[in-house]
Amino acid sequence: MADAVHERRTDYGPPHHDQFLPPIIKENYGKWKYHEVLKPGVMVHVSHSGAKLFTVRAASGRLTSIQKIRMYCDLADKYCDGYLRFTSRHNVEFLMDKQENIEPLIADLKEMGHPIGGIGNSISAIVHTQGWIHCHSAATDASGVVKATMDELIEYFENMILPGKLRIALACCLNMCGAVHCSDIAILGIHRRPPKIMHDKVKKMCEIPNVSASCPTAAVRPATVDGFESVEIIEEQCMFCANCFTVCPAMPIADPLNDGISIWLGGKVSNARHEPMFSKLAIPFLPNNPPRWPEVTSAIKNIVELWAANANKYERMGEWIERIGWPKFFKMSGIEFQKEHVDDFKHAGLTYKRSTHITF
Amino acid sequence: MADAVHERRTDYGPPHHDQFLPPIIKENYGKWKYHEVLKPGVMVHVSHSGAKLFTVRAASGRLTSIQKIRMYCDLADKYCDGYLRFTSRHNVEFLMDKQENIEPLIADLKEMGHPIGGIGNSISAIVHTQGWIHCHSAATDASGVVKATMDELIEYFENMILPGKLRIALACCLNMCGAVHCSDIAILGIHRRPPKIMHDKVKKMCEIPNVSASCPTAAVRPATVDGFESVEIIEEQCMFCANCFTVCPAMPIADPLNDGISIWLGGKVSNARHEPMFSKLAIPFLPNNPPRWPEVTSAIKNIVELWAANANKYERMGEWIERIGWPKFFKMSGIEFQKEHVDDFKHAGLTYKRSTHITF
Amino acid sequence: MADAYPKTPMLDELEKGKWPSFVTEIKMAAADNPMGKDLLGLLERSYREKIGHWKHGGIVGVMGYGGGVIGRYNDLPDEYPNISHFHTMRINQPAGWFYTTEALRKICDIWEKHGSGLTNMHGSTGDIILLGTTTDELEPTFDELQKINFDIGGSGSDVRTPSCCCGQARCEWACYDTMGACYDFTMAYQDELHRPAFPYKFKFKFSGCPNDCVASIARSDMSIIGMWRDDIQMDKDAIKEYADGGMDIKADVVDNCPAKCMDWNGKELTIENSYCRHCMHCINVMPKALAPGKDRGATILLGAKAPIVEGALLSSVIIPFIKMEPPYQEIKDLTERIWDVWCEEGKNRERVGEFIQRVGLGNFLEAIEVEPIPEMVAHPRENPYVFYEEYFEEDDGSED
Amino acid sequence: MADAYPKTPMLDELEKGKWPSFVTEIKMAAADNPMGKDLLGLLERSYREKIGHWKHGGIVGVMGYGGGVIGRYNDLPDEYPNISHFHTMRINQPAGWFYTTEALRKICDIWEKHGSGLTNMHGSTGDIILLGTTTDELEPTFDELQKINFDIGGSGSDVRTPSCCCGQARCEWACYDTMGACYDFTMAYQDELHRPAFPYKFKFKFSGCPNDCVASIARSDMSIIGMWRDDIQMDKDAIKEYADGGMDIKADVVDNCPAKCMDWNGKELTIENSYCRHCMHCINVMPKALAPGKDRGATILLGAKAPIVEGALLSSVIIPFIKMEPPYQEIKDLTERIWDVWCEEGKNRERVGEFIQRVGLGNFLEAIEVEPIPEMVAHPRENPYVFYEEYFEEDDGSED
Ligand code: SRM
Ligand code: SRM
Ligand code: SRM
Ligand code: SRM
Ligand code: SF4
Ligand code: SF4
Ligand code: SF4
Ligand code: SF4
Ligand code: SF4
Ligand code: SF4
Ligand code: SF4
Ligand code: SF4
Repeated sequence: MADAVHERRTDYGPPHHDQFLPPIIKENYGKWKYHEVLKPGVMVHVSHSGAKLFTVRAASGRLTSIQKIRMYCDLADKYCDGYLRFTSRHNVEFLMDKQENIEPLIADLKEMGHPIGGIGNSISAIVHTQGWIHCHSAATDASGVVKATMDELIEYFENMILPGKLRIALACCLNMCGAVHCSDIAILGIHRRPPKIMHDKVKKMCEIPNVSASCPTAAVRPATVDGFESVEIIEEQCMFCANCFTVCPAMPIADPLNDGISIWLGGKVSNARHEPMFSKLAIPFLPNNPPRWPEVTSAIKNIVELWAANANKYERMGEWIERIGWPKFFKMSGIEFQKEHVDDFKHAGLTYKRSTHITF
Repeated sequence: MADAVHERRTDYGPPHHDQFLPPIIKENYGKWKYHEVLKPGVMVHVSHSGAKLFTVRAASGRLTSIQKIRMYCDLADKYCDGYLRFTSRHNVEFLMDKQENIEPLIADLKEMGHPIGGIGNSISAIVHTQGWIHCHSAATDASGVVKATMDELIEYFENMILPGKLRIALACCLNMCGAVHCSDIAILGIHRRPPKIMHDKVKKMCEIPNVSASCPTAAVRPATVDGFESVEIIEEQCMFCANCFTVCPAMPIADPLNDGISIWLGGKVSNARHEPMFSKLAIPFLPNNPPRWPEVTSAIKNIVELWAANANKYERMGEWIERIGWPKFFKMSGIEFQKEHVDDFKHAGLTYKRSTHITF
Repeated sequence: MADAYPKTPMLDELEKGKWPSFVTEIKMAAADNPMGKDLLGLLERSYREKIGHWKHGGIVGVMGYGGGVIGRYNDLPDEYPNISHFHTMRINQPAGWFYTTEALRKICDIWEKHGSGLTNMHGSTGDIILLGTTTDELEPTFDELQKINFDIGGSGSDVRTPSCCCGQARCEWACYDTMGACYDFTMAYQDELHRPAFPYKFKFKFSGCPNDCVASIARSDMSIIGMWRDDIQMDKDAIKEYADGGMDIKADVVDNCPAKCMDWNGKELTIENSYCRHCMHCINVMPKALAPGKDRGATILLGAKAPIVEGALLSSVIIPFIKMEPPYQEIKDLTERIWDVWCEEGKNRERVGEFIQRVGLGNFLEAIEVEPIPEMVAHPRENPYVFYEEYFEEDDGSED
Repeated sequence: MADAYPKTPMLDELEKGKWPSFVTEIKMAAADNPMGKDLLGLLERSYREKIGHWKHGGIVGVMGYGGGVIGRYNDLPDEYPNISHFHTMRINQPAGWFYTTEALRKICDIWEKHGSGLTNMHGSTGDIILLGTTTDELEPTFDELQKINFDIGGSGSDVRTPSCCCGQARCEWACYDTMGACYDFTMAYQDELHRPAFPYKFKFKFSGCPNDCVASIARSDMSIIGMWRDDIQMDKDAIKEYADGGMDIKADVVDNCPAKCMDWNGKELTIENSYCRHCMHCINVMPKALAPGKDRGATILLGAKAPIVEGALLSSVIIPFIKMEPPYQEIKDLTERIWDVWCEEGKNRERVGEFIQRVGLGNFLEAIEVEPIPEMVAHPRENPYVFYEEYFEEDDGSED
């Protein structure tokens, strides 16, 4: 019962994690010796003390109802003494010291519709964003594209048959909340048409100098249109980043005819072997084709399979392409190379091919 | 005898090289099969026809008197049927089909003071520029520094005891006529004080708008000084490139107190193994100390010997440093790392260390 | 119950297939909650029209907090009145995303009563995202969250909710206590987290080793990544076991070492540790045989962000190695010096990484009183445009 | 004779040591020529004062030519009157720097009569540099050069004197006739070489293979580098000889292949040629056993230059492979299209490389009518700021 007169606190911060750690973790905190992947989605961590902690990782759609959370809780109560966690890629992990609980737990999870996997050399869940579920900025949906893509790639989540880890991320606009810029495969919602300006509203809703300043290419200039103090956009200078819209709601950029998806490849985050890398543009535009975005899912599947068939063991997407060279990749994948691939932003010159290291 | 009334021709171009090729080359043009380095400075090229062409490469100071050229000619007449050539690094090469001529030729060359070498895994002649011999822009001399440096490194010219080729170049100012920007070791003359402006002459000698426009950092601005239409320099924005001086002689930048030399490392041109690379700043400043620039020559010798002792076979300077990392290089060489090493020009951000690939 | 939902032929397609369906989740919530029903309707409409129906958010929030709530209104409120307001609350997750079922159930109960019943577990910054409620429900929700000790996370130009990998809780490679440090920093900067006062957002992420399982180097303004500086620990018997077990140590391990500092003679593995780049690869491949050294701490890096406005950045090294011991005073002092300089000189909406790019790393270091060291750069400058800061004058022997 | 020289205690130090001494050269010339003596005096003074004594050059030249002479005056003409003028003439060298002694002697004779008797063999662009004469002697010198068929080289905003490696004259790796091509281009562009009409200088350099022995990729606006596109030629017996001779083929060759496309099983060397990057390393190490393929031509690259103003550039690929057959029409057509666009839109003192950087490679390609291909880039863009050029309008089905 809400007590109306309890003291109102602020800034007390999150609950301390200690209270959420299962006893085996508390006892072996910082004492883990090694781990082994027992089978797809299942691993054991062994402590210097000899204790063994088993983890079962289950797929999550991230967008989760409280009903589903309660179902997870039921399972955690049944098999894991009431403990569970989520991962940095939004999967759910069940932690237990009883090896015999693994199989019944997996059976229950599968029954609930949650595949097991994502550990080791596999594809894990797609880090993603809000899309049409919640964001005003989206050039595509997030959850729908993710669902359709993961359905297509499910065998690579449930098995460990890839050369290395493959990380996919999706962001529904150039703000890149999914931080897709360093992913093996990035799915990026893009606009392709300059914002439409609601001239009667600009002055009321926005600070005109801020709006001009927000444009990375200085395409937005103050102007009086139809008698309204407003702004104009030099269309040839617009590259559709939507930064002006972020600053000024009177400049909507979303456009069903021209919004869509671009695909980026070869980024990574870990320092394993190669230093972290940004993803690079592979496919400049694919249409928004709900509900299952077949052009997107099949393009991704082709790329995954090309990599799987040709990369060396441990070679992430970007490491593989760097070894064989991008021309070779374009040839092998059949993706058409276009003007859009050629960088023209600040450091463009450094991306030109400044050697004769060429393949034929 | 000059004939005063002969027809004045222009644009006839250089003489065709055919007339300058020894018969063995003409006969085997495009038919060479392989070569072998017989000993330092001496190699043989073998043709598919079986013909053998011997080359002896002798050091040159590049600045050559006509007296010396005639001495070369005497030797070429004596041993090479009147043919010789120069290399892209300004050494002189004697070409012959008679193997027995090699030793007497070498003896004569040495007698003349021209060491033999520069072929294979050695240090060849230093590509360089005019310096105080002929250029108005010089921050240091060229020929003197080169002579002093090569005296110090002579054993590496006369022997093949290095891991790979080592190419040194010198430019006496940032115009970099020696194209030092891609050398294993680059010796670069630098100014460190803003130009002094001769306010009474600027307007007369120069186009003020061109002068302002010439400055990469926009440090030069039109200004009236002491009643003269002239320019002023915002000193904190000046990085001493001398581009304004190139455009306007009334802004001399050379300054005995502050001019000197910087040392750059790890560039390469060839595509062998690693793609071509730019040289990177190793030592921001060494004083001009004529006639023998001991600080410069000893710094270079130390670097050469560090590389020679630690690089793998075939590893050029830049490849070696890339493998071990620059922090390690600074540690091993004892060179102090300073603010000057940190890039702050256009693409500076890309030179920051964006990974945890760190050595201790 | 099913007929309570609006008709969603397109969304229904997304209930097919093996991956868990968000549509099913929404339907589960919608069964008890009118917000879910309207959300289904609106989303189906977006699918049909290929455009979102959310307006630019207004400023809504919870008393005493300057962030943590993302205001959201749809542009067809008459047709979808239950989600005419549909604000999101960002709730600071426990470090490492560990929960008891008890705590989770309490959150569910609150959200059942005060919100849509939909969540993201979790948002991509790491928060628990309570997805969708009305302005009126914000205070009551917070009121209940207080009682179960869950506080609000960041949004706007403030410290964002820090996050961390599970680290020593479950990982043998954690070079420091990521969860402890994450909690400590979160508590230390409650004010900065809850009251936006910076030029722009500032994110902390803590990873226990260079595998960087929270992507801190790509996604946080300050990345704290576990590191060791002594020799890699080796268990020779375990190496032998791997070899006997059929691992091709030359091909799988040695040839993939970016430092080329390993050797395998068929019997013995040797590492020239002074050249090791701490990439983790060899350790990743042979977890039973190799482990990070014993002298452990972290590397601190600065400045990662997404592309808007000046292009995406990765964090870059500011401290190659530092011991990680509470209260982490040296790192906090550094952080605060950085904030001071950035708040003073940073432009509006300029992330700290962009700020460094603009003023130059050298100048930035001077301002935050840190000496430049070679570990901070991939390589020294290539261009000769050096701003030497002093010169000799004729009349004095000293530098200007 | 020695006492005819001015006192040069500092320069004299540079007559010691094993490397050929330029001071000795100047003294040799000075023995017969007062210019040399004054040069010694002035240079000694520069050594003492640590500063040059040359003034910004004025415009001097030879009738009918807009370049090829670098005017030079010293700033102490009263003290060093013999070099008060000290202009340099750039003489177009024969391709590959091959000479007969007869030709060289004739040049010497001319320079004995009309100049300082000092030269650079050669300048760093490749010219024969006749170092130092007076304005009055320029025409007479040229007059005599005409008779021996040596013409003037480039300077200023024109085509600069092209240069090339010795190529097929002496090298087994030359993938085309560098000397022939260099001569052909030099002759084809005599007008452009002698009459500055560009925004800035334009350099051609021709190397016979990717070893690039004239540093064309670093030093020329158009770099023409030999290339093959079929398989590397292999002589199995010769490989065996190398192996028997003690070469560690795995360590020396295979492990250094940047494409990782070679394999050595202890007996046989295999190359996966479709991955070969044409770096030359394996061929360099085993010249008797390996050779470039038979389908030979060149890669054309654009845009190298020194740092002034926008930073140094390396050339980048514009044509990955082209057959090199006289009259090289396709390359010349391309060159002329490039010149047209650059002359039209380039800024004053903007090299073609800088021009491409400014307008963007994509736009530049469009202007010169070349299709973009992946070989032109090291990798596709990393930033999402794409200028899509068309969009659909509501009222039409077609693109705008
Ligand atoms: C659970 C989680 C941390 C957490 O606190 O939540 C985690 C846990 C582990 N990671 Fe990770 N990683 C987790 C996200 C990441 C991320 C971040 C991301 O994906 O956004 C990365 C960086 C990815 C990248 O580079 O783009 C990451 C890169 C690695 C790597 C390096 C792999 C590589 O070759 O590049 C390893 C080492 C390995 O797998 O050999 C690793 C290894 C591991 C180990 C084996 C560590 C251990 O001994 O416990 C853990 C299980 C491995 C697995 O999933 O295969 N983990 N790991 C995250 C699981 C996310 C998920 O649900 O899939
Ligand atoms: C004569 C000359 C060409 C000319 O027409 O003048 C020439 C001639 C040869 N070069 Fe070169 N190179 C010549 C300048 C260059 C340059 C340009 C420069 O130094 O400015 C380079 C690029 C340097 C760089 O990368 O910075 C160059 C990079 C090479 C390489 C690649 C070496 C590497 O590992 O990076 C080889 C291959 C080798 O040596 O294994 C090579 C190989 C050769 C061979 C073996 C080719 C052959 O079969 O004839 C010739 C003799 C080798 C030698 O000198 O060791 N040549 N060579 C030039 C001699 C200059 C001198 O006097 O020293
Ligand atoms: C909810 C979340 C996406 C998600 O579904 O998970 C999100 C959602 C929004 N982000 Fe974000 N960002 C979210 C994580 C990120 C991340 C990832 C991260 O933190 O690891 C990034 C990339 C890393 C970074 O910080 O650069 C990110 C980079 C942005 C940017 C670009 C910032 C930049 O400097 O480039 C913007 C635009 C802005 O700030 O102007 C942005 C703006 C937004 C706004 C507030 C839209 C706007 O323009 O005002 C979105 C609100 C959506 C909504 O209606 O709920 N969001 N945003 C993530 C926060 C959840 C959480 O608290 O856990
Ligand atoms: C003579 C020579 C140096 C030498 O001793 O060898 C030389 C000498 C001069 N160069 Fe150079 N450059 C010479 C080859 C180069 C090269 C190397 C090359 O061609 O391979 C470069 C670098 C490559 C390039 O073109 O970028 C070069 C890049 C420059 C620059 C910078 C140009 C740029 O775009 O960055 C300048 C300054 C300018 O043009 O404003 C310059 C300007 C000059 C001037 C004309 C000085 C000036 O500011 O007006 C020098 C005249 C010196 C004199 O008094 O004789 N010189 N210059 C070389 C020409 C000899 C020849 O014809 O064979
Ligand atoms: S990526 Fe863009 S559209 Fe998607 S949640 Fe972030 S700001 Fe919104
Ligand atoms: S969308 Fe981006 S590029 Fe286009 S006008 Fe707006 S801010 Fe400028
Ligand atoms: S590098 Fe500078 S000083 Fe030297 S010759 Fe060239 S322009 Fe003159
Ligand atoms: S020297 Fe260079 S930076 Fe300094 S004022 Fe002149 S042009 Fe500008
Ligand atoms: S970052 Fe390192 S310590 Fe943290 S979970 Fe990943 S592998 Fe373990
Ligand atoms: S951690 Fe990486 S760099 Fe260090 S030895 Fe292992 S593989 Fe090599
Ligand atoms: S560039 Fe190639 S062809 Fe020309 S000399 Fe050098 S190695 Fe021979
Ligand atoms: S030429 Fe270079 S890339 Fe090609 S096979 Fe030989 S070493 Fe490898």
